Formats: sequence, C-alpha cells, structure tokens
Amino acid sequence: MGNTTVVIGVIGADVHAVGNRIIDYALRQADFNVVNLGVMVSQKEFVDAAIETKASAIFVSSLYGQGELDCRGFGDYCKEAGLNNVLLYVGGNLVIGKSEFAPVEAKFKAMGFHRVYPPGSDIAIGIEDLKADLGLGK
Amino acid sequence: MGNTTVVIGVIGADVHAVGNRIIDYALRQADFNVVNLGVMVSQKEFVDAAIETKASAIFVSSLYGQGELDCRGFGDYCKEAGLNNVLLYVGGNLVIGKSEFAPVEAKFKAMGFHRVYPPGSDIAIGIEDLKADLGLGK
Amino acid sequence: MINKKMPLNEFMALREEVLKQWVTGKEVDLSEAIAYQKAIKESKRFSFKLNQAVNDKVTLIQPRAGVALPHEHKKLLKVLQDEGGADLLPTTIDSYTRHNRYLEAQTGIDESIRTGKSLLNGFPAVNHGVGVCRDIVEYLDVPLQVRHGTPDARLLAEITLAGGFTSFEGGGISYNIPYGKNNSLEKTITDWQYVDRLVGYYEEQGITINREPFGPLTGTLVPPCISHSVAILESLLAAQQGCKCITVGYGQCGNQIQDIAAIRTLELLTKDYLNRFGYGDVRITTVFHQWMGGFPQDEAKAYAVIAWGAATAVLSGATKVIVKSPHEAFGVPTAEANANGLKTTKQLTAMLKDQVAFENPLIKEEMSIIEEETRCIMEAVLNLGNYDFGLSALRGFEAGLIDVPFAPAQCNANKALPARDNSGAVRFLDFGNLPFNDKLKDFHRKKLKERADTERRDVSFQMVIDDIYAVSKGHLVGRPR
Amino acid sequence: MINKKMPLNEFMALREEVLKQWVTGKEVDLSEAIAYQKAIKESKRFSFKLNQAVNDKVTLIQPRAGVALPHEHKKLLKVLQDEGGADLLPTTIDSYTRHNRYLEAQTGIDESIRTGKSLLNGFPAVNHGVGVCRDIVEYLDVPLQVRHGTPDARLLAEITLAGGFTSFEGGGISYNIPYGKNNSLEKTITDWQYVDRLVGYYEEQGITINREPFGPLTGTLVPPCISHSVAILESLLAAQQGCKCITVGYGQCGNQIQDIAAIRTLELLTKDYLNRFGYGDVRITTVFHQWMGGFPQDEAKAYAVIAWGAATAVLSGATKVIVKSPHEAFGVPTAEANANGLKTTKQLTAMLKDQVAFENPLIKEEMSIIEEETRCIMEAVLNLGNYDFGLSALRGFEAGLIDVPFAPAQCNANKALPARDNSGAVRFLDFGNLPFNDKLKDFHRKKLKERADTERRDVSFQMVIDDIYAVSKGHLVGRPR
Ligand code: B12
Ligand code: B12
Repeated sequence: MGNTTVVIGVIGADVHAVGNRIIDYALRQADFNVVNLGVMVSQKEFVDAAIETKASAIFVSSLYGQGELDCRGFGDYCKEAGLNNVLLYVGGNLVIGKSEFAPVEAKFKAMGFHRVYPPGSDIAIGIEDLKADLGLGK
Repeated sequence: MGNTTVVIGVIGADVHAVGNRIIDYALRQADFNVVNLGVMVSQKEFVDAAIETKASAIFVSSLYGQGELDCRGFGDYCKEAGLNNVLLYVGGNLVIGKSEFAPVEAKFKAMGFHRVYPPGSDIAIGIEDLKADLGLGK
Repeated sequence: MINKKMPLNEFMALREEVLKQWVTGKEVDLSEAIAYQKAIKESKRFSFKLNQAVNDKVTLIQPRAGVALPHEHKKLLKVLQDEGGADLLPTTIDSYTRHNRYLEAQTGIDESIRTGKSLLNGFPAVNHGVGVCRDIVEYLDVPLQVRHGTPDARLLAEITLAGGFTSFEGGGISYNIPYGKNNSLEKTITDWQYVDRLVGYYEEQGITINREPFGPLTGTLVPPCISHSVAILESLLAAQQGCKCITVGYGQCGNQIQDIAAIRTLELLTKDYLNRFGYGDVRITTVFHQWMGGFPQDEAKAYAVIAWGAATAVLSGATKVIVKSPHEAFGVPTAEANANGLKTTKQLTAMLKDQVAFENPLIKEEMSIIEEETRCIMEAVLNLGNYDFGLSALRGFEAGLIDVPFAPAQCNANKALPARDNSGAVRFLDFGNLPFNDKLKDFHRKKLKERADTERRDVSFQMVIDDIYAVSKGHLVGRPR
Repeated sequence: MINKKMPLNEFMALREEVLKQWVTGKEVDLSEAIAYQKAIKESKRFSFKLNQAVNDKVTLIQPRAGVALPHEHKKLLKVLQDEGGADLLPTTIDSYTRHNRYLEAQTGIDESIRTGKSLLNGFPAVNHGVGVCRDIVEYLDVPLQVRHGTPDARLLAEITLAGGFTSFEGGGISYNIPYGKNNSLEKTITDWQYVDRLVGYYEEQGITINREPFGPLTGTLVPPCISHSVAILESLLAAQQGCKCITVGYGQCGNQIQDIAAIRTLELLTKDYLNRFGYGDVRITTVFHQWMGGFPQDEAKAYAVIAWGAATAVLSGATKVIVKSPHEAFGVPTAEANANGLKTTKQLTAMLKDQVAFENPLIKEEMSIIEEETRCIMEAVLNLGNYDFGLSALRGFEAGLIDVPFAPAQCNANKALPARDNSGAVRFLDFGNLPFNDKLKDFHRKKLKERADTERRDVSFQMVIDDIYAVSKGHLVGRPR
C-alpha cells in the first residue's frame, strides 16, 4: 500500500491534535502514504492537498462539535474539484452533545461522506474499511 | 401532647433498626408518648399494643422491600379490632426497587393507611402531619 | 455450643434433623455433593480466585443481588458478570428464608410468578432446592457466594453447598446481632458451628469452601474495633470447625486513614489470633464494604460515594470490595443500576491498582489505636469465657464488652454510642461497658471534644443523629447547619 | 512584548484599535465599566470567593458550560448553580470567537436560532456584547469567569470585563500552544500583556479581577514540570502588568501521589518566583482540573473518573476544582449531565473536606522531583531570555527547553514525549531538549525501565499510545493486553 496516499487533518477551527497524531501513526504502520495537514484545516486545504498528492482518500476529523458547520458542502466541493474517485471518511465527535449516531451518520452521508465514524472509534476499523473500499488485500 | 400515644415499629421480618430509633427519639422530643415495638413486628402486635395503650396513631415502618406482602389487609385488620379512629401511617422503602411514588402511595392507601411516606422521608414531616390530623396546635 | 471440632458422628446425626426442616432437604446427598463440587473448575472456585487476587495484588469486585425466580436470577447475575464485570457473584437470599419462614417464602415465589415481578428481596434458595442452585452456578463463569443474614442457616448451607456455591457468608454473631431481635446468641453460635463443621467436612474431602463473617454488622457508624472483634471471634469459631479459607470484612466508615488502618489491622489481628490458637494454616483475605449506611438519593451523589469506597478499598489493599448501586437509597437495584455500581468500581480498582499504597504516619497511629482497642476487647472477652470461643462471645455480649451500635438484637447491650470526630473518623461518645483502658478513653474523649469545640456545641446524642444522616445529606461529619 | 508594565497612554491608544475589531467594541466605556464592577457585591466576586475558600479550607467546584444563545445560556448556568451546586460559574466561549472569526460566530448564532439548538460549542460573548453579558451576570448568584482558549483575547476581555465577569482564564502561552497552529508566540504574549494590563487597570481602580493561566495545556500526559513552568511564566507576565489575584492550574495525571505533589509544588514555586521578582503581594490560589484526557464512554465509568478527580482535588488542597461530566467522551454535556458531574464532585468535596491532608514521604519525594525539574526549566529559560519574562518564554519554546506534549502549535518543539511509569505517574520517555540534569534524566529512565521490565517490552512510542487510550479503556497505565 506504499503508493496509496491518504490526506488527513482536523477541519475548521478545531485544534484537537492527539487523535490526528495517532491516525497518522496508524496509517503509516499500515503502510499508507500519509499527508497530514494537522489541525485547523479548511475544506480548500484538504482538496488542494488531495489533488496535489493524487490521494485515494481523505480522512477528515472533527472533534470540537462544530463539524456540522465546517463540513457543509464538502462532498460537492470535492466533486467540483474533480475528486470523484476519492474516498471521503469523517470521524470524531461530529456534532454537539451526546446523541444517537444514526441521524448523525445520515447527516454526514448527505454531505457526501462515504463513511462516518462515531465518537472514540478505533482507527483500526477505519483502516480496515479503507482497505476494503480500495480493494486492497489484508 | 404528653397524653397522645403513638405505637411505632418495623413490620414483618424486617430488622432495620436505625430509622426506628430516630423516629422514637423524634416523637419523644415532640412530646408524644411512644410505644416502640422495635423491629420484626407482626400486624397482631401492632394492633394489640394500640388497643392496650389507647394509641392515637400507629407508625409502621418497612424498609426491606417486602412491605407490600407484610402490610396486606392491615387496615381491615385494624378495623376488625375496633381501631377505627387510630391513624395509620406507613413509611420507609415500601416496595422492592426504585420506583415512582404515586402508585406505591395508592397501593398502601388502598390497604387502609391514611398517610404514606416515600423513602428517606424526614420524620419531622410525619410529625407535622400527625399534629395536623389530630388537630393538635404547633 | 462446643469448644472443639464437632465429632463426625454427632454432626451426621444432627444433619438428619436439619435436612428435614423443609422438603428440599432430602435432595442433599453429601457424597454426591462432594463429587459435584470436585468437578467445579478452579476459575469458578472462590478460594482460587481470592488467592489469585492476593498474588496479583488486585482488588476483586462483587455485587449483591437476588430475585425470587430462578430464570430472572440467572439473567440478573449474567448481566452483572458480563456488563458489570463482576469478578465474583453473589446470591442474596430473601428475608423470609433468612428467618426460616419457608412457607411465606413460597407465597412470595407464587405471588412473584403471578404478578410477574419479584416480590421477595432476594433468592429463596431453600425453596428452590439443590438442582436449581446448580443450574444457576453452571450458567455463570465466575464463582458464586451465598449472602444472606440468616441466624439459623444450616439448611441453607446444606442446600447451597450441595448446589455448587463455593463461598458462604455469615456467622453466629454477625448474622444474629444486626439481623434479628430475639435470637439467642448461644443458639445462633451453635447453629453456625454446624455450618462451619459442614464446611470443615467439605475441606476434609479436599473441597475448600470460602467462609466470610459479615463485617459491617449494622452498617451504621460501627467503629473498627467492634467489627474486628466479631470477625476474629467468628474466624476462631470457624477455624475450630475446620474452615481453612476465611475472608474477614469491614464496612467503610468514610475517613480514609481510618479505613485503610482498619483493613490492615483486620488482617494482621485475625492472623495473629488464629496463629495464637494454633490455626496458622488458615488463609485470611479481606473484604471492604462500600459505605453501608444511608445513601444519598441523588444518583450522581451515590456514584461519588461508590467511587470513594472503591478507591479506599484498593488503597487499603483489600482482597475484594462489595459494591453498592446508585439506587441504594431507594430499593433493590435493577440489573442495570447494579451493573453501573460495578462499572464505577471496576474503573477505579483498575486505575488505582498500580498505585503504591500509602505509607503514612497517621495510618500507623490509627492502626495502633485500632489494635489496642481490639486487643482490649478480645482479651477481656476471652478471659471472661475461659478461652472457649463461643462462651467468650456469649459472655462478652452479655457483659457489653462487645457492643454493636444500633443493633436490633436484644442480646446486644446497646449502651455504647459512636460519633464522628472532627476529621470524620468514628469514635465512641459513650463507652457503655467496653473494656477500654483510660488511655484509650482519654483519646476518644479528646477527639470528640475537638469536634464539639469546632462546632461550638456539647457532645450529645444530637451529634449521633446528625452523623447518621450526614452521608445521605452530602457530608461525612454531621455538623450543625 | 515588553518587559515592564505597559504605560497607560500606550495602553489607552491600543484600546482604540482593539475596540474596533467588532461592532460591539464600541459598547465598552471603561469608566462606566469600572463603576459597574464596583457595584457588584462581594459574594459575586471571584477574588472574594477564592479568599474565603482558602480561609475555610474548602475546595470550590466549577463546571465548564456555554451555548450559543443568551436565554439558553442563562438557563444552563442557572441549572448548574441551583441543581449542580456550582460555587463558581463559567462562560465557555465558542471556537469561532476563540479564533476571532466573529462572522462565522454570527452564522452559528443565526443557525442556532433557526434550528432551535446550539450549533456553537460555546457562548459567543463578543457578538452578543456588553449588555447581554451583564444580563447574564445579574441573573446569577455566584461569580462568573470567562473560559475559552483564545490566542488573541483582547476584545473578548474588554467586553466581558465591562460585562461584569470577575475572572478571566488564559494566557499568552497556555492559550496559544494547545489552542492554535500558526500563532506567533510573540504576538500571543503581547496580546495577553494587553489583557493583563487591562486587568491591572481595573486593579488600579480598586477592582480585583482574578486571572487564571490555563493549567492543563493539551490535557494529555502533560508532566507537572511543564505545566508548572508555563503557569509560573504566565503569572510573572500577569503580575508585571498589575494583576494581583492569580489562580494557577494543573490537570490531573491520575497518580494520586504525583497529583498531590503537583498542586503543592505549583503553589510553592509560583509564590517563590513571584517573590523573587518583587511580586510578593500577588495572591496565589490553585485550580485542579479533573482528568483532561480521553474519557470512558460508559457513564458509570466516567463518574468514577470524575469522583477520583474530586477526591484528589480535595486531598491536594486545591482552592477549586474544574469538573467534567459523564457525557465527556461524547460531546458538550446537557445541563443535566453537567449538573450531575457537579453533584458527584460536591458530594466528595464536602465528605472529604474534614479529612486531614496526607503527609507522606512519597509525596515529599515527588515534590522534590517536580521542584527540581521545574527549577531546571525555569532557570534555563530565564537565563536564555535575560530575565525578560516574555522573551524567556519565546526563546525557551524555540529552544525546546519547554515542550508541551501533543501540542498543535508550530512554535512548540514537540520533541519531548511522556509516558507513565509503573505506578502511573507521568514521566518522560524522550526528553527532547528539556534542560534536565543527569540525575533527573536517570530518574526518569529508571522509572520507565521499571515499567518496561514489568511489561516485558521495550520503552517505545507504543507505550505512549497505550497510555493515551488507557483511562478511556478503564486503566491508568496502558499495559499490553
Ligand atoms: C443500614 C442498612 C442495613 C443494615 C441494617 C442494620 C439494622 N439492623 O438496622 C443491614 C446491613 C443489616 C441491612 C440488612 C438488609 N437490608 Co438494608 N439497608 C440499610 C440502608 C443502607 C440504610 C438504612 C438506614 O439505616 N437508614 C437511615 C435511617 C435513619 O433512615 P430510614 O431507615 O430510611 O428511616 C427514616 C425514614 O425512612 C423515615 N421513616 C421510616 N419509616 C417511617 C414511617 C413513618 C410513618 C414515617 C412518617 C417516616 C418513616 O424516618 C426515618 C428516620 O429518619 C438502606 C439503604 C439506604 N437508605 O441507604 C438499606 C436497605 C433499606 N436495605 C435493603 C435490604 C434489601 C436489606 C437486606 C435484605 C439486605 C441484603 N440484601 O442483605 C437486609 C434485610 C434484613 C432484614 N431482614 O430486614 C434495601 C431494601 C430494598 C427495597 N425496599 O427495595 C435497602 C433500601 C438497600 C437497597 N437499595 O437494596 N440493611
Ligand atoms: C484532550 C481534549 C482537549 C484538549 C486538546 C488538546 C489538543 N490540542 O489536542 C484541549 C483541552 C485543548 C481541548 C480543547 C477544547 N475542547 Co476538547 N477534548 C479533549 C478530550 C478530553 C480528549 C480528546 C482526545 O485527545 N482524545 C484521544 C484521541 C486519541 O481520540 P480522538 O480525538 O477521539 O480520535 C480518535 C477517534 O475519534 C478516531 N477518529 C478521529 N477522527 C477520525 C476520522 C476518521 C476518518 C476515522 C476513521 C477515525 C477518526 O480515531 C482517533 C484515534 O484513535 C475530548 C473528550 C474525550 N474524548 O474524552 C474533549 C472534546 C473533544 N473537546 C470538546 C470541546 C468542546 C473543546 C473546547 C471547545 C473546549 C472548551 N470547552 O474549552 C476546546 C476546543 C478548542 C478548539 N478550537 O478545538 C468537546 C467536543 C464537544 C462536542 N463534539 O460536542 C469534547 C468531546 C469534550 C466534551 N464532551 O465537551 N480539548
């Protein structure tokens, strides 16, 4: 998988850096190329990086609760930029407050994300899903 | 109130002695005559003591959860024994498990109790009610 | 009461009688029961798990739980095991069974079936019998203990041990004084010698059954020296009948220094007395009971009390901790509430297990106080009873040399009165006839005077009342407000 | 950055600029604001309540809380005050405001009105302005503090202090390093000198505003010496601008010995450095933050973590404790969940307040370690900056002499790496450029080797990852499983 690139980052005005660091580490351990934009990443920065590095997937994190505002229109924006084949995953504490996950998932899928992860998800699961979606063997 | 007698005790196979001791103390402080039957008191013992001491009220405690079984028919039994004018109060942890109080109150009123108290009730309230029900001034 | 191991033939003769007390008694076949117990694997034996915990330096967690009907009871215990992460499971017995009122227990069972909810506050094991017990034990993955409060538990012991339980709580003193009104202490001690002899018999056959005197007694401001004395006496009585695996207990008082000192001295003193009388081969472990007095009604506050108990249990080095639930102030907890208490506790037993135990001059000081108090009581009591353990207990209670606060039993003197000192440790406000020396008495008086001065009031019964309510109202010391 | 109290005329000139940053700036009239603050009664002033707590030897409790809309925010705070029993109240600011993105904050407000739920993670005080702040402060009975994470908080401070808040959290370092990415440390320190100067100005007019550097930083395995160094530097910077009432903070690491030692040394060292530079008249209090890292999702387990934090806060003698909620792992708590965290905490602050603080050789030992580490850092940093506090901070971070683990800020070296030792205390696995002497380095290495040996694996980054997850998975030390 050394030639498969994943762009990762934490969207919006969000500065939660710990999960990002672990996702970076875990993807590299799983032999992916990682482009880590760090925290406080705008939609444009995600898209620009994905284009530039010919990424296969974008892992968006949002922890601080304002992800609903920050992620709006992300799918369309990616499409407009021609990123039709890039997988869009999002995870973290996506909305404000403790809430049922199903409606949250629906909301973010409607924004164009292919996979949506609930709070505190094990990143290993995201990586498994990625391999499956990309048709990469274990 | 020195000539008003209250019979108190803990009904059934119940051995919770602490509340009983405090009720005893509080009633005496409020200047009532107290006949304390202690713990593990049967319906018969309550009634016999009330007859013998010409009590104005019986304070039944039940803490251990089996009060529902122990108190059945208490009102009728008192009536049969001629204790028509004796006030019947019951308090403690009357049923098994944490539950809404209203149905519990209804259930024990149906058994003939005039007043029913929820878990951990301040005994001062019971004494105020007693004075009011007996028409005794503060 | 006897003052030696009960001879086998006498014991066997007595068994005939006991097994007749209720119809299910005839289900017990001792040699078949021994064979059944032998087949229970180690990981489901109390004694094994306790040893493991001692070696691993962890504190095991155990709930209380019991409902009227077998399938409900199984479901309940399963939740506590799987969701709650209980290391050890209980079967709490209902109050009718505790008073040998098997007929009323039967009504309770029938009514529970009829109404579809448990109308008993525990599991009526005698009525259900040996087969049902085994079914329950087999259904679960961790060891099970019988927890009750039964003055005469002979039949209950026969049935549940044949039923596969590997631990049995109680004792002739600790299941009399807090749990009954008119029971003769002589009779309850005698009846519990039977239970201990039964356990001793299993031991002779190579089956270790764990025995656990009930530590917290009335759960209400019981100073450590009182519960320690009872624990030591019951351990001696049990050891005399051949029990080899005993867990001594203590109910949290709330001041961490006193609580840690209590668990440490409990173990040291019990071992010391067992050694002295030639029972050095008995394995002693400890159990810490989370706060046994009145709980706050608010669940968030109840969680605080539970967590504080869990933390103190671990830091005291107790082998296991008995867990309360956030429903405590209201009633028998739902499976979920009970599991929640376990989860809170497990989070802390796990988080704190790597932390070095506190070494602290205050703990040392408190330990020497508790030790001196307990020795004062034990020596006076043993003297009075000519070193016959049962007789010593009997005469000791008669004379008020041991005196359990707020006990319902008429054989208890009920003269001693406890109250908290200024830092929340439980002291004596009235010594009754406790055989304390002047130095100890001065210590207690000084401690209570300190508090009285702080509160600008006299030392009085009002303090005791305030202390009884304090924890449920959000404090430890019941200050005037 | 300057290295003296900012001259009044310069400050006043700067204010003109700052107040123009958003339309609500023009609502601030400083002399009217002083008059308004003067009329606030003592019991609603932070400084007064903190003094009282020190005198009464109690630990005050304070939640975090903030929602987008004023009436909702009032309702929320009222619940926390009345139901939760909060002694001190916060107003947590939303993340757009923290980044001075007032336009986006406005969108958040509008959307929140439209959808009927708060879409912001805090209260956008700048957008709402002075009048709304006063309305909130007046509605409540206890003092209010602004809590945020704003690198440039000048306008926020102007508006909220004129709005009647009596305490302001943050600092040029502690609200940069964990809370931003590209902010120049020079700029944030300069901007916070403005905030401190504003507070100093109020002080000159007889109004004490409490200042609180943000202690926990990234909340993730931050060893005490790191957060202590930041707290001391920010206290010096604040004192230089005329602040007289400072609360230094620390985020619970989880090992009780280390946590108690941390709070004690934090107070001692801060006072010592303030004295040394002539600010002996500044009143220092302490704040203990309940576990700031990843929480368990299960609420019963979260309660355990909260309670353990509460207990440690009290036993450490902290002046106040910042409280988490059982919803922590999921999201901003409901008012009820937040109140529950408070109730759990209050039960323990009240139950433990009478207990004698632990005196313990292990605590002494840990204190001397923390003191030595902190002095190593502080002396190196002050030297490098020629005893100019701002410059020292700047150069210290540049050189990695102070290095905050897991910080997002590019001006942080991010070379030092923490991991827990065998008893759960947080140590360094990689020192980066921390100016530790060999003795200290040996100590840390020895401690981590002990753990590695126990776990039969090498000291490595995997340990760090395991430790990051540990508490949320029910442990303190992240052992291999
Ligand atoms: C201490 C205690 C014990 C001690 C009792 C020692 C003793 N002999 O007194 C011990 C450990 C021995 C014990 C044993 C048992 N207990 Co218990 N015990 C408690 C506990 C923790 C406190 C009780 C107490 O002393 N409170 C303090 C006093 C001052 O308050 P009080 O008793 O509520 O009384 C006051 C008021 O209720 C009111 N009041 C009471 N009666 C009346 C009547 C009137 C008319 C009025 C106006 C007011 C009034 O005034 C009193 C004075 O303020 C409670 C739970 C709790 N409350 O936190 C459980 C509790 C009562 N016990 C319970 C149970 C189930 C048992 C056992 C079956 C336990 C077991 N599982 O092993 C046995 C029962 C034995 C028996 N046969 O009775 C349950 C009852 C369950 C239910 N109702 O659903 C409780 C609620 C715990 C629980 N949540 O499971 N217990
Ligand atoms: C540590 C922490 C902080 C630190 C962050 C330090 C730093 N710069 O990194 C500090 C104290 C600075 C902080 C600040 C704030 N925080 Co904060 N913080 C936390 C906390 C306690 C832990 C986060 C963490 O590090 N977890 C450990 C890592 C390993 O896990 P993780 O981040 O969840 O990431 C993992 C998974 O989620 C998953 N994952 C994440 N993204 C993705 C994406 C994909 C595609 C996949 C597959 C998986 C995946 O994999 C990751 C690795 O395992 C959480 C609550 C919690 N979880 O217990 C709150 C929390 C995230 N914070 C919160 C808030 C509100 C804030 C503040 C606004 C706080 C405030 N009120 O002051 C500010 C925001 C500042 C900002 N502009 O962003 C809220 C968010 C609320 C919501 N969503 O409703 C939380 C949930 C707390 C709460 N309940 O209120 N915080």
